[in-house]
Amino acid sequence: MAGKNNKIEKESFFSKPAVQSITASLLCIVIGLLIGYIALLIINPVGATEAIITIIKNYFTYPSKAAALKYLGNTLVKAAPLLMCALSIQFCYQAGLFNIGAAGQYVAGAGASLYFALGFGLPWYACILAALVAGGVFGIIVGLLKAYLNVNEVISGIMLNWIGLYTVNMLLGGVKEVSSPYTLSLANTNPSAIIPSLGLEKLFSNNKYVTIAIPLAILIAIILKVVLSMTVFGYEIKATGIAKDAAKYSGMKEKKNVILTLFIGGGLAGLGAAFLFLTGYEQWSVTQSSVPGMGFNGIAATFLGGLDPIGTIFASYFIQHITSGGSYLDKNVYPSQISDFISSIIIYLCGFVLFFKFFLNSRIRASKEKREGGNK
Amino acid sequence: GQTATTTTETTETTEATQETQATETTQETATETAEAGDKMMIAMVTDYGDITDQSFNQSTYEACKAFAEANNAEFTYYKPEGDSTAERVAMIDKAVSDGYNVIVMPGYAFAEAINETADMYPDVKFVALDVSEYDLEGEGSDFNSETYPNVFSAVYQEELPGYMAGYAAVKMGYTQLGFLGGMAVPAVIRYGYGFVQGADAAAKELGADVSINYAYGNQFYGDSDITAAMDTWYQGGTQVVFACGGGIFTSAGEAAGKVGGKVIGVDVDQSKTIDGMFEAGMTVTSAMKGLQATVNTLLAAIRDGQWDSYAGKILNLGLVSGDDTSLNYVGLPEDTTIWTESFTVDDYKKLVADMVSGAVTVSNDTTAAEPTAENVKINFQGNIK
Amino acid sequence: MALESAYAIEMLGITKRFPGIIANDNVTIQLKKGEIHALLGENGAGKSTLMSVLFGLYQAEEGTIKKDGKVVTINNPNDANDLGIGMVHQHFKLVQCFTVLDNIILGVETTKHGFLQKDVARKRILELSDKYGLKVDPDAKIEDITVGMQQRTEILKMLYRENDILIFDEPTAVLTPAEIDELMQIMRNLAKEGKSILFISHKLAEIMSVADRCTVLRRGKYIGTVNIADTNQEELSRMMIGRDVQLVATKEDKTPGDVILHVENMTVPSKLHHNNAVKNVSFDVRSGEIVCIAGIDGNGQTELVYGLSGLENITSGKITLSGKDISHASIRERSLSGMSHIPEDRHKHGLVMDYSLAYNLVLQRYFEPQFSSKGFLKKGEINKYAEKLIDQYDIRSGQGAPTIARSMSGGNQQKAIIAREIDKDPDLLIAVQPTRGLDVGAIEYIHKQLIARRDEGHAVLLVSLELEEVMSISDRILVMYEGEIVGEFDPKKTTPEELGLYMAGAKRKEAGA
Amino acid sequence: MVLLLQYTLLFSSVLILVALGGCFSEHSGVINLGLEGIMVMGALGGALTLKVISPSLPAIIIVIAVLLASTLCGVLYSVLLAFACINFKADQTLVGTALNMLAAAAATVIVKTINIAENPDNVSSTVQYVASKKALVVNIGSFQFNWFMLVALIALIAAYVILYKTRFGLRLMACGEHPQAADSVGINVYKMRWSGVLISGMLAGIGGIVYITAGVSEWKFENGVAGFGFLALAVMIFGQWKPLNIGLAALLFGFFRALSNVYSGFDFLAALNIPSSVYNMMPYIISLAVLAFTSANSRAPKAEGIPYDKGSR
Ligand SMILES: Nc1ncnc2c1ncn2[C@@H]1O[C@H](COP(=O)(O)OP(=O)(O)OP(=O)(O)O)[C@@H](O)[C@H]1O
Ligand SMILES: Nc1ncnc2c1ncn2[C@@H]1O[C@H](COP(=O)(O)OP(=O)(O)OP(=O)(O)O)[C@@H](O)[C@H]1O
Ligand SMILES: [Mg+2]
Ligand SMILES: [Mg+2]
Repeated sequence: MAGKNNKIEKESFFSKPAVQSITASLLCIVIGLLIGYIALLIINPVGATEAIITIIKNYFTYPSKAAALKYLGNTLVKAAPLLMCALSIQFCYQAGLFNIGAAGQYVAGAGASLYFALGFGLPWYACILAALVAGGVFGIIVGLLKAYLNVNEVISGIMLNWIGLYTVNMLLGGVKEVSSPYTLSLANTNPSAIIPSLGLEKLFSNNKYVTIAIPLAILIAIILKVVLSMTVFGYEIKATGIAKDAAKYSGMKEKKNVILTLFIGGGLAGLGAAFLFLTGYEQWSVTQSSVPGMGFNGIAATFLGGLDPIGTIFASYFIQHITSGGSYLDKNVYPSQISDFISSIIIYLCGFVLFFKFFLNSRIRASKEKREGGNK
Repeated sequence: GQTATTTTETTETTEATQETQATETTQETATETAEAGDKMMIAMVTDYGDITDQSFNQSTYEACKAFAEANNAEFTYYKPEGDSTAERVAMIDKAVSDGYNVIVMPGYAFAEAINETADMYPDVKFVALDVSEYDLEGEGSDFNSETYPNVFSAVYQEELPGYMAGYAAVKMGYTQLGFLGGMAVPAVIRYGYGFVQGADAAAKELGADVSINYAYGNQFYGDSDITAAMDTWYQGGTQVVFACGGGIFTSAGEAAGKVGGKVIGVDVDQSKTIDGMFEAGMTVTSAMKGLQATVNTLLAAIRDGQWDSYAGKILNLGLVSGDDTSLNYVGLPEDTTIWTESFTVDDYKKLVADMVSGAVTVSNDTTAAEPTAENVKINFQGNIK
Repeated sequence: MALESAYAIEMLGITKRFPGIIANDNVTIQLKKGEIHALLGENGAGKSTLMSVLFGLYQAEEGTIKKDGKVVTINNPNDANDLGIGMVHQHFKLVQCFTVLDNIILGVETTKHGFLQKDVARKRILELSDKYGLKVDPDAKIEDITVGMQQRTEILKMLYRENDILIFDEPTAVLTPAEIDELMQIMRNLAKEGKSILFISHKLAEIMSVADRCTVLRRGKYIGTVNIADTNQEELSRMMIGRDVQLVATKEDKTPGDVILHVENMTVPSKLHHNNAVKNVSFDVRSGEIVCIAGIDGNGQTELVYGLSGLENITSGKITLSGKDISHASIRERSLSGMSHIPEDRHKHGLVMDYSLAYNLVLQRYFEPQFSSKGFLKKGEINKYAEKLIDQYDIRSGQGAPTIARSMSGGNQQKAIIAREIDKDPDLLIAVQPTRGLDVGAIEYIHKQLIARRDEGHAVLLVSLELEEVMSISDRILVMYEGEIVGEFDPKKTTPEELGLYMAGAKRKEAGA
Repeated sequence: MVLLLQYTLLFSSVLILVALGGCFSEHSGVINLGLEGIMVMGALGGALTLKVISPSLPAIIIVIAVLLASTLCGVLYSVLLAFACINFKADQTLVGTALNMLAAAAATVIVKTINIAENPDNVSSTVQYVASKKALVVNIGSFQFNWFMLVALIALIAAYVILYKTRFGLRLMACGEHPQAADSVGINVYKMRWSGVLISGMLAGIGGIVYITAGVSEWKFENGVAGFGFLALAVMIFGQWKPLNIGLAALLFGFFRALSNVYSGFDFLAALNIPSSVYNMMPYIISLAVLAFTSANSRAPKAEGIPYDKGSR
């Protein structure tokens, strides 16, 4: 009797969508790590266990607590822009758009924020705004092409990624160090452009890159969650995404919504760049010849996060965590790309999540029907 | 005023905690190091490229490794997660926390990282390559030996071997030259501008009609795009190309091979690599800088307890002797350069002597966006990619 | 040789379950050789499912299928084809960008050294089309031809495969009256040639006219099989619904009031060709009347409604609604000005299929203060409202308000749209083919709703292809032909025959006035 | 001039092969965004073959061996796409993107592992194949003919014939346009889609090796294939999913790509003094402009991107 009740409880527990998403994501992570471990074993069985532990430990490989905290800070600093890119992709995905152009919008945001900071010497909030607008404009181009000329957003996004890269390289060539390809250092040129930390850095052994960008990114994720699930705007965006014609029929401005969605998506990715470059963590190198991977990694975080803004917070952190962890591997034995390998396996596995949920649900239903049939 | 204050404050606060942190770290590792005696623990942190970039990182790595093997020292290398100071600092922290006490860092990009870590780890010896005073301290530098008492850095006067190569090429009778840089980073630019000055000087001497195609590949490896550009050069008449940056010579060599063109190597004597890959006699000469010698010297000094004579200094390495070229940190390889009657090994030695004596001067000013010359026509093409 | 069976196909005791529903519950149907056998049932009764089982698209959990008295297993359409079973699906299975010929040969191509032999196929197709009077152009692309010709292509597909058991799943739902007549004739010809036909339709008149026998299903269960000669429409509908159904709507006379919709010289461009789809059309709809636009599909009715509702911009002319000029107003403004629109394509326009029923029920009104405040949705209010409509309009669905629209039956999806549009209490209700594909019970319900609107003193504009519907519920009929209104009629003073002449363009008179 | 022609043909060959790959996959109904990744894996197979094969073998054998290896790797890798997207109905854009990232990481890991095994100091992701690469080309005067140009031409003609003249092509396209219709006439949609994806794996795999051997004799796999797979997608769309149009589009794109590298050989272009960044952006800007004009009535296979589910109607 008790056993039966238990089973029912368990079933209803697993029939909750949130629980299913989390289970699925965890499963992806576990399988991904397992495959990564197998790869490590194949490369060199002797240090494989230690290597996978190193990846998982990331900053815990530092013996002192202070150092660990500091590098937890670094991981968070990089997780914030990743989260923003992921949110960008996610927001657009809700509206039925695959925003692979987030990578280029991120680049645009980097270009604008750094140019406003270094070229115009403006304070951080102005630079952040500039990044948002620049990313947004890149998004809008995709949106306009999509809404009025029916250009597939994936393709135009990819093209704009490259166009953005070359444009930003040219633009930032004006504010680079004289004898290096890096943009001028914010701390030396215009410290007012550095996002304030409001004392937050004290929690992370005074890691100077830790700023309010991190809590801001989380806040934005929560806001997006609210917007999508509880507001009129979210209702419209999702309707436009699922059924463009029905949205139009009901009087929504579906073209405007597509463009607006991509503007917001682009803005989010642009903000992401500001959240990294305006901490001074990284300087833009104007000789970059490939689009930074942040936007693409955002895809991973989005799907691993179960297409939910809150889930994406954790997913972004996780992906950054193992990526950073990869840099502590013994490079004489294991390539650091093992981390990328593991994260891409995880994204690949995310493709199976829908099927997994479907499978789970039909199992739950089948066993329920059986039970009900038995009760008859 | 304002700016300076803020910066100092930040540094102070950071220092405070970092010191505690450093002490903790050293305490924990102390036991280990004690057991190993005063064993040298050498760690190299790579620049963004990896240790097989056929150039900078690779030479440094090989030198360190060879030294460590010969001297029974511990050696490993770290590669930062990305191209940023924060990530370079992370690797230095990691190396120190792993117990390494000599950190070798190739590349001007390490300046900021040194800034952040040097005084945190006063007992660790930092050996930097290519990091200049200005990289570290900026324009208004008042650098002295106390600024970074545990740091040594070597900067090379790449413009000198660049000059030699350019001068030699024109003297050897080549009139249509090419300069293919990797990325436009300081060292590459210095090589390039030196190359142009050398060719310019020789053209003036000979009264020859010389032209130079000048471009950067914007990457340190060759691919079909760059080969296409090189094909255009060689098939358009270019006779020799100074392939200046890591693996980018593959494109130059590929294109040269089709029309019997020539290549000039960089950093180390690349004749074996390039000729081996394409055809014997392709490499006219190489513009070299003594990375490995520097690394060897420094590591040996540390081993022999002579670190103090280097600590705190930034040396601008170039020519030291007009007589014995083997003592110099920069130059052309005497054995493998394909000397000609119009430019013999003795001509080369005379050139070196003149440079040492000051009879020949080479400017190291790289502030201009494009190289200029009076007697040579420069066809500047910017970045190929 | 075993004993010849009288039945071409027997499906005995078929049970087919879908998650949560038994679509066919121990159903038996026996098809005699050379007969036309109708299959009748409400929406969702399981007709398509039963046919899909026969055609090998689904596998039944229980039951047997016999062909010529021998038990057969049909695991896929190939098996069905090998047994000579062919099917014209409710939604045509034609590749739009292929030619008629390509579609016909697809799956049974003749090849030589791996290359297609299209000339051989073309010859055979032309022969077949001659023999059965199925006119098609083998080299025309499907996307360029009429629905009728598409259907002939589907029929040729079966004949090309030498099928002798032909299944027609609701073949007439998409056809014009003339095309329906033509199809009926073709079916009779086919039966005469010895083919056995299974025919699904909701239109009792068609069944009465063409079928020999009829099997009725209700909620997945077998109700019975009757000889058409021994029955009538009333009995059939009673078998199907389980109660008496009023087949012809009744309404009281009413004098129309003020002009609600006024259309003056409206012109709407076409998406398909360079001509205008609607040319210089003028008419009025008054309060308390149902005006019906009749006409053969493709004569500009769709675009007329697009122009009125704002889905398409008009190029010239003027539209006023209750005195307000809405010629260039947005869709939303028109909706707020008192226009409701039951769209022709309920899946494409009418519903966000992956939204819940509750969300769909506020699709036109989610932004109103009743359902949102300060940009936030009032989910509680929305649900309460949905429950109210579900109750009031008897919308049936699995889980009530949270049911995803996609999982509802077509009839109930339509009910939801009607509930939503009527509950807005519009001055003008535009209903485009609101009963298409629905069973008689659902049709009765919808007609009642439309008439109730009229009786409450509102204006209704009905666009319908079905003359019977037009004749029975409208107060005034406008016939459209090639984008123009070619005649205005009082249903009491005209006949379907007269309307037919106008619809075909054989006659015209000036409208309005 | 000769150089412009040579590189135009070379870049076009890559684009033709990869775009045709995309074309087969999309005609079967599966969007293949993973072309870039498949190229990398194909390139890896080909490069490793070139590395180990004896350069003294007859050229034709080397060419065939490389083609086979690239095909095999491309096909095997595309199995990942087919499996996830066809059998498990995964989001095709997601899986394609994952495959791109995975290929870059996996190829690097594989090459590094091989290199370290051979020489502990060699932690590079570079594969060298100087000697055997010579077998791939024939010098005709100053024009350097590459056997892969011929392969691309053959692929182009074959693709046209297969798609429009054979039973397989008709069925394949039916699956991309209206899989339910195909299913109802007894065509196994899953099987056709698998074929489409595997063919795209084969073609993109070959495209990968053509790309990396087009200019140099070694390849650093960390660098991937620099967006060529995506460019090929643009070519495919520009070519409206039709082989012959794809051929023309590839020539156009290849021309601009080549021009951006050899423009300095043309005095009037060199005199214009256009920043090289502009030349570099050119193919992308042109793609975008072209797509803007051609997409309005795009003839993309109707059912592409939608997983086929036997049950749904
Ligand atoms: N693939 C499916 N999965 C789940 N349920 C299904 C599926 N196909 C049909 N059903 C359900 O089975 C029942 C019978 O559907 P079916 O399509 O056979 O009805 P029908 O009699 O053809 O209706 P209509 O007159 O509307 O065409 C319906 O309740 C429907 O919702
Ligand atoms: N995969 C499915 N899961 C659940 N229900 C389904 C599925 N496929 C179809 N149905 C349901 O089966 C029923 C019959 O579908 P069908 O395609 O015949 O539409 P219909 O109800 O006849 O509508 P229409 O009037 O547009 O023809 C519908 O209720 C539909 O919602
Ligand atoms: Mg049906
Ligand atoms: Mg129906």
